[in-house]
Amino acid sequence: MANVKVHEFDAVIVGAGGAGLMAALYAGETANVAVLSKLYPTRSHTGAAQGGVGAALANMEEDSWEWHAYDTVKGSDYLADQDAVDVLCKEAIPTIIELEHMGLPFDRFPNGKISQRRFGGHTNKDTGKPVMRACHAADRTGHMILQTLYQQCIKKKVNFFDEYHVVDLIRVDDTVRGVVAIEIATGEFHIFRSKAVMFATGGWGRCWQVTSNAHSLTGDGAAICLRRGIPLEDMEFFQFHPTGIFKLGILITEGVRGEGGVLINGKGERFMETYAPNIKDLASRDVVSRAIYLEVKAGRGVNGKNYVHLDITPETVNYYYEKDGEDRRIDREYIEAKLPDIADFTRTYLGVDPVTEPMPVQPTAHYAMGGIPTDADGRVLLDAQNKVLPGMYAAGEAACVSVHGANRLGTNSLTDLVVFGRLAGQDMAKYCQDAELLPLPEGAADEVMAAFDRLLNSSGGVKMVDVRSKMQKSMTEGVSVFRTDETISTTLAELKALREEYQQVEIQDKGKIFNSDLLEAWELGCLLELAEVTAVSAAARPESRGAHARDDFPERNDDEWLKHTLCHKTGEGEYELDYKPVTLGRYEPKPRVY
Amino acid sequence: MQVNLRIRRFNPEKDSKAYWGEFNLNDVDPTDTVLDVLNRVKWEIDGTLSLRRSCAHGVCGSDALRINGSNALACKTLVKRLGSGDSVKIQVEPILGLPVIKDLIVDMEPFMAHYREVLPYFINDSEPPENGRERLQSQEDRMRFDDTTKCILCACCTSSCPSFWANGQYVGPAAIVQAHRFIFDSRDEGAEERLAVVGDAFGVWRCRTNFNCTSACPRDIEVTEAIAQVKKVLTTGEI
Amino acid sequence: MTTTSPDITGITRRKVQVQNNFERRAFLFMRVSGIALLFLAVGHMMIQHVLNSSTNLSIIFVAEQWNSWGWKVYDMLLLGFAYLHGMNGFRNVLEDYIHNRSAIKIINIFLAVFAVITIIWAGYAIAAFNPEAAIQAVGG
Amino acid sequence: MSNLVLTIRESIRYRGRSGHWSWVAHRISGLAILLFLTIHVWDTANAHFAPNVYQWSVDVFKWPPVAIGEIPLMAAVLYHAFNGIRISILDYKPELWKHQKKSTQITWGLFLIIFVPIGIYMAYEMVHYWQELGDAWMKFPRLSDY
Ligand SMILES: Cc1cc2nc3c(=O)[nH]c(=O)nc-3n(C[C@H](O)[C@H](O)[C@H](O)COP(=O)(O)OP(=O)(O)OC[C@H]3O[C@@H](n4cnc5c(N)ncnc54)[C@H](O)[C@@H]3O)c2cc1C
Ligand code: HEM
Ligand code: SF4
Ligand code: F3S
Ligand code: FES
Repeated sequence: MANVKVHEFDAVIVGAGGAGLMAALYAGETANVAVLSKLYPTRSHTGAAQGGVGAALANMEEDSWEWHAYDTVKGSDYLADQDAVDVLCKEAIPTIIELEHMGLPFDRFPNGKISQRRFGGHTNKDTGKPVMRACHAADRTGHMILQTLYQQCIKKKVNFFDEYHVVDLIRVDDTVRGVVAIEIATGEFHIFRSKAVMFATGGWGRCWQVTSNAHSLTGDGAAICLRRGIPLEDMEFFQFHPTGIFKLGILITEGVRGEGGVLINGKGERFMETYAPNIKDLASRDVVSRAIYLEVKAGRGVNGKNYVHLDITPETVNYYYEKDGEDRRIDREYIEAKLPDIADFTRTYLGVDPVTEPMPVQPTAHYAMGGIPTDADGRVLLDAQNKVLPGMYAAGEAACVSVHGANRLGTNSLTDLVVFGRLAGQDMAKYCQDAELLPLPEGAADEVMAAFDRLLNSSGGVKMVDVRSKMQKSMTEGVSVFRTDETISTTLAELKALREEYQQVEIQDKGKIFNSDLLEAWELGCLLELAEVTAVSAAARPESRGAHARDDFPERNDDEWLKHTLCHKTGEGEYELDYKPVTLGRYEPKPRVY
Repeated sequence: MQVNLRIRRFNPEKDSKAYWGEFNLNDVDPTDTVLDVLNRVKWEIDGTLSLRRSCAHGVCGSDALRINGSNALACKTLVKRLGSGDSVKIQVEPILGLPVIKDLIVDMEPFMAHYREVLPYFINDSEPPENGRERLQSQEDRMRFDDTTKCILCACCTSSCPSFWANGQYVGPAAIVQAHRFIFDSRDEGAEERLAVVGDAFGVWRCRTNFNCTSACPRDIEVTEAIAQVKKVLTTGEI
Repeated sequence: MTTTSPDITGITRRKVQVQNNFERRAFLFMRVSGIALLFLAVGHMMIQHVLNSSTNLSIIFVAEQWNSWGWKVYDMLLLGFAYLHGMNGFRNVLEDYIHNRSAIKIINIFLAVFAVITIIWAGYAIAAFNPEAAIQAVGG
Repeated sequence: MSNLVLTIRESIRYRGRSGHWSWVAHRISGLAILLFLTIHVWDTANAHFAPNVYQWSVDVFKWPPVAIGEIPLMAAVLYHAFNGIRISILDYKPELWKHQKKSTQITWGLFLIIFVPIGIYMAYEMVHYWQELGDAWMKFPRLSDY
């Protein structure tokens, strides 16, 4: 341990996205906090979120947090824990107001209040009609949240360790003692010794071929927890957004279809008419994703490839409006005004002008509903009995509270970040006041350093990119919008082989400074593990619920499967599943129809 | 198509001087981005190539590079926009004016230090409304600083500015954009403190309206206009 | 009910205290003198180089022009504005490249002194210029 | 000093657009005018202090290699003036910076429209004058002759 630098803090927060920064602000009020991030904080993927953050502010029309809670529970296919959902929806209101007081530049209504808009699944419970609940700042809500929180952290002089890659959690029995990180610029190992640790490291969409997620979203935090004896909850539920730009996965918001856009297959048919005769293209995310998948599988993709067209050109939209007997018509100006950012994306990346040409889209891996199990204070739970691991916290997409259950509602992730980020931060501060700084175990960083040494010196000649591509392909084929026993088993077998192959990955860069070759390889290890956990969890759930759609078990089975999955790692490639009950409340499970 | 790639390389652990590395790639899709091309080099040919990247669609600000002579985000620059025909020449260098750490990676600290100088955070110590709700703001007031809220701190602008190349003490366009975002926010009360920073000798006066910053900004922010607005506040005393 | 709250419109203008430092004044001076020079300097160029070809420039020509106080004042204004404007511009350029605080201080003092001497020297020459004496001196 | 080298080298290597080249041209023209102005001012003062020296220098200015410089000087003053006014206007009305490309085009256009005929005229006058001088046109004037 000679060349390992040791730092001491009350609390260490890993991840500087919306969740990590929110926690840092609140924990930092009384505790001495360090925020570690492998990216500069403002580069976290929270900045990519577009649509809005949900809170029942009722700035323009009647709304209540109970309605918000109802929508969330229904959207989750009743798998969400309703006590946590209540906290989410109730706390959302003061939290959003607080963000405004921090200077967040929300758009405004003419009356000067925060502007809100409609979003899929958010309704007035009395009328069943959509309600304006998504608070937003243009199409850049996530960006504004991230920037505002970072700005406040600078104001409060939070200790940032930018471009520090956390690679291990120091856990001794049922205590946490800190984390091990690599300073990317020097390649040196550092130990951050602390009373409390929080993981807010975001999602792992990079397990799949096509994703809206950043290159850096490799699920490090979840994987580290898994390796350190913490189970992962509900990993089979991963949301696929139906309209990502072909090949790139860049998100095209639901708003396009809200404005009349239609999905067209290779034969020029509006295929959603057959899958969801009533609401057609505006069916929920999981339904539309499955429809696209089936079209492509039946050879009706555009040009025989694996994509379909999303068409917002006035001719097409007006044609279908007329056919459906609707009075509305749209024109070029309307599209330019309503969807400027989408127009920019498609023009930049496809050279496609959405006003005159259809956009090629395919489902894109988007959001992890599952993750590190926590309670509503962000405290990490170790088992089905909800045993707390003292001092250990998780928040944001990496965590599973669980408020999203089997399918997350649009805008609820940003709400999740700020609400539970804040609560976890506050709880952490409280914890740090009473807790003691425990001694580091002997050679706390030795194990992970040895692992890195092995990785660096492996001479198997396998290229990392090959392993990663194979994993992404396998996950896309076996565990994506659709899965059956057969596809999952195939993927599991392939992942097992890839685990072997991964041992042979050879790193070309042998240096220390900015060795992204090495770190990417390590991240691939995390992805492989999470992919396997996802597949194992999915294989064991013989029902269809939310994002987990089993061709061989198309029905939801509340009698046996209204429960959360917990996946423990028991050895290399060995996992043990456990289940815990869903906390029900006001809203009884019933069939999900919109 | 074919891509002939020239990349400015420098590994402080091996090289005493930077040099040009050449790579030739076949079967590049014209709609691939420069980031895709660089990733291919890194993953398939030379794993030691170092660059920053994350979101891959122009919203995180990681991969500001100098591409064919001018600054841009690699992930927002399509190969086909750099040339047509069967073969395209692409030249990639680190951005200017910040110390190079390795290959395409520069030390961002001087840039971030200037960012922090302008007090880039909301300042309002008066009590929020009594009803516990948001402060009100008219849509017109909100629109005044809309453009400058889009900044992703990529440094494309600051590292394209000759005034910054000449003298790194100049706070640079990105920091002024941040100052503008708060100075023009009707809810903010820290304008005078910020104006004292950007009105200093190394503030806005160093801007010679060169406009490279605006041309380079991947978020299409009217950077020069924002700087001119701040200059105007400093000369008229009115926001 | 929230929907009834009144609309608020318009832009809030605020007055702020700003420091009137040298750079601010220099910035304004560059623009004001620039506008003055548009007439003075461009006018001067047009008169000297287009309307009168410089090929027939001689001390006689100068003597004719500086016979009137109108032209003397014109040229003195041109001299003052152009030289201060140019020297401040030169200072801007030098300050870009020379970062040593004390060095730049010395250079600035030198530039200022040089500018003042130049303006006084040439200004005096214009003011004191005596057409007849000058023409006699060159034996014209 | 390395910053000087870097800035000058990269100002030329950087693939800037209209605004960048306007800046380069503005700076070079301003410095060039200043250089000429300094010489010109000290020289013209001689009309009072040393008329014969002045008479000589007037002829030096007519010596073809120097005289030719008058045309670029005219260009520099015109360009610098128009561009300076452009900058002043845009700084006064910041929202106009949105149109900087157009404003630059107008500036260059105006400059060319005014400078080209003047430049041609000046060149014509000059050549005409040299023709009148005959064989002596390239003769460098000597101070001792005045
Ligand atoms: C394109 C897109 C659009 C979206 N739109 C919406 C929307 O409109 N509404 C909504 O509610 N949700 C939306 N979401 C979802 C939401 O944005 C994300 O779920 C959320 O931002 C995740 O935030 P986070 O704080 O958990 O993590 P992130 O913001 O992803 O941050 C992760 C942080 O962890 C750090 N990190 C990771 N690993 C390590 C490590 N090993 N060591 C150190 N640091 C590490 C990273 O540097 C980063 O700072 C969208 C998502 C995407 C991709
Ligand atoms: C003819 C009318 C003129 C106008 C309208 C004008 C205008 C301007 C303006 C507005 C600036 C500031 C530019 C900026 O801040 O970006 C400037 C800079 C400058 N001017 Fe002029 N000017 C004129 C004449 C002159 C003359 C006669 C000289 C020489 C003596 C001169 C020398 C300079 C120099 C050296 C600079 C600094 C250039 C730089 O910083 O890059 N100008 N001018
Ligand atoms: S102003 Fe534009 S170029 Fe500059 S840092 Fe911000 S986003 Fe990047
Ligand atoms: S490039 Fe530089 S000079 Fe001003 S207009 Fe932009 S900051
Ligand atoms: S990778 Fe995020 S901006 Fe290019």
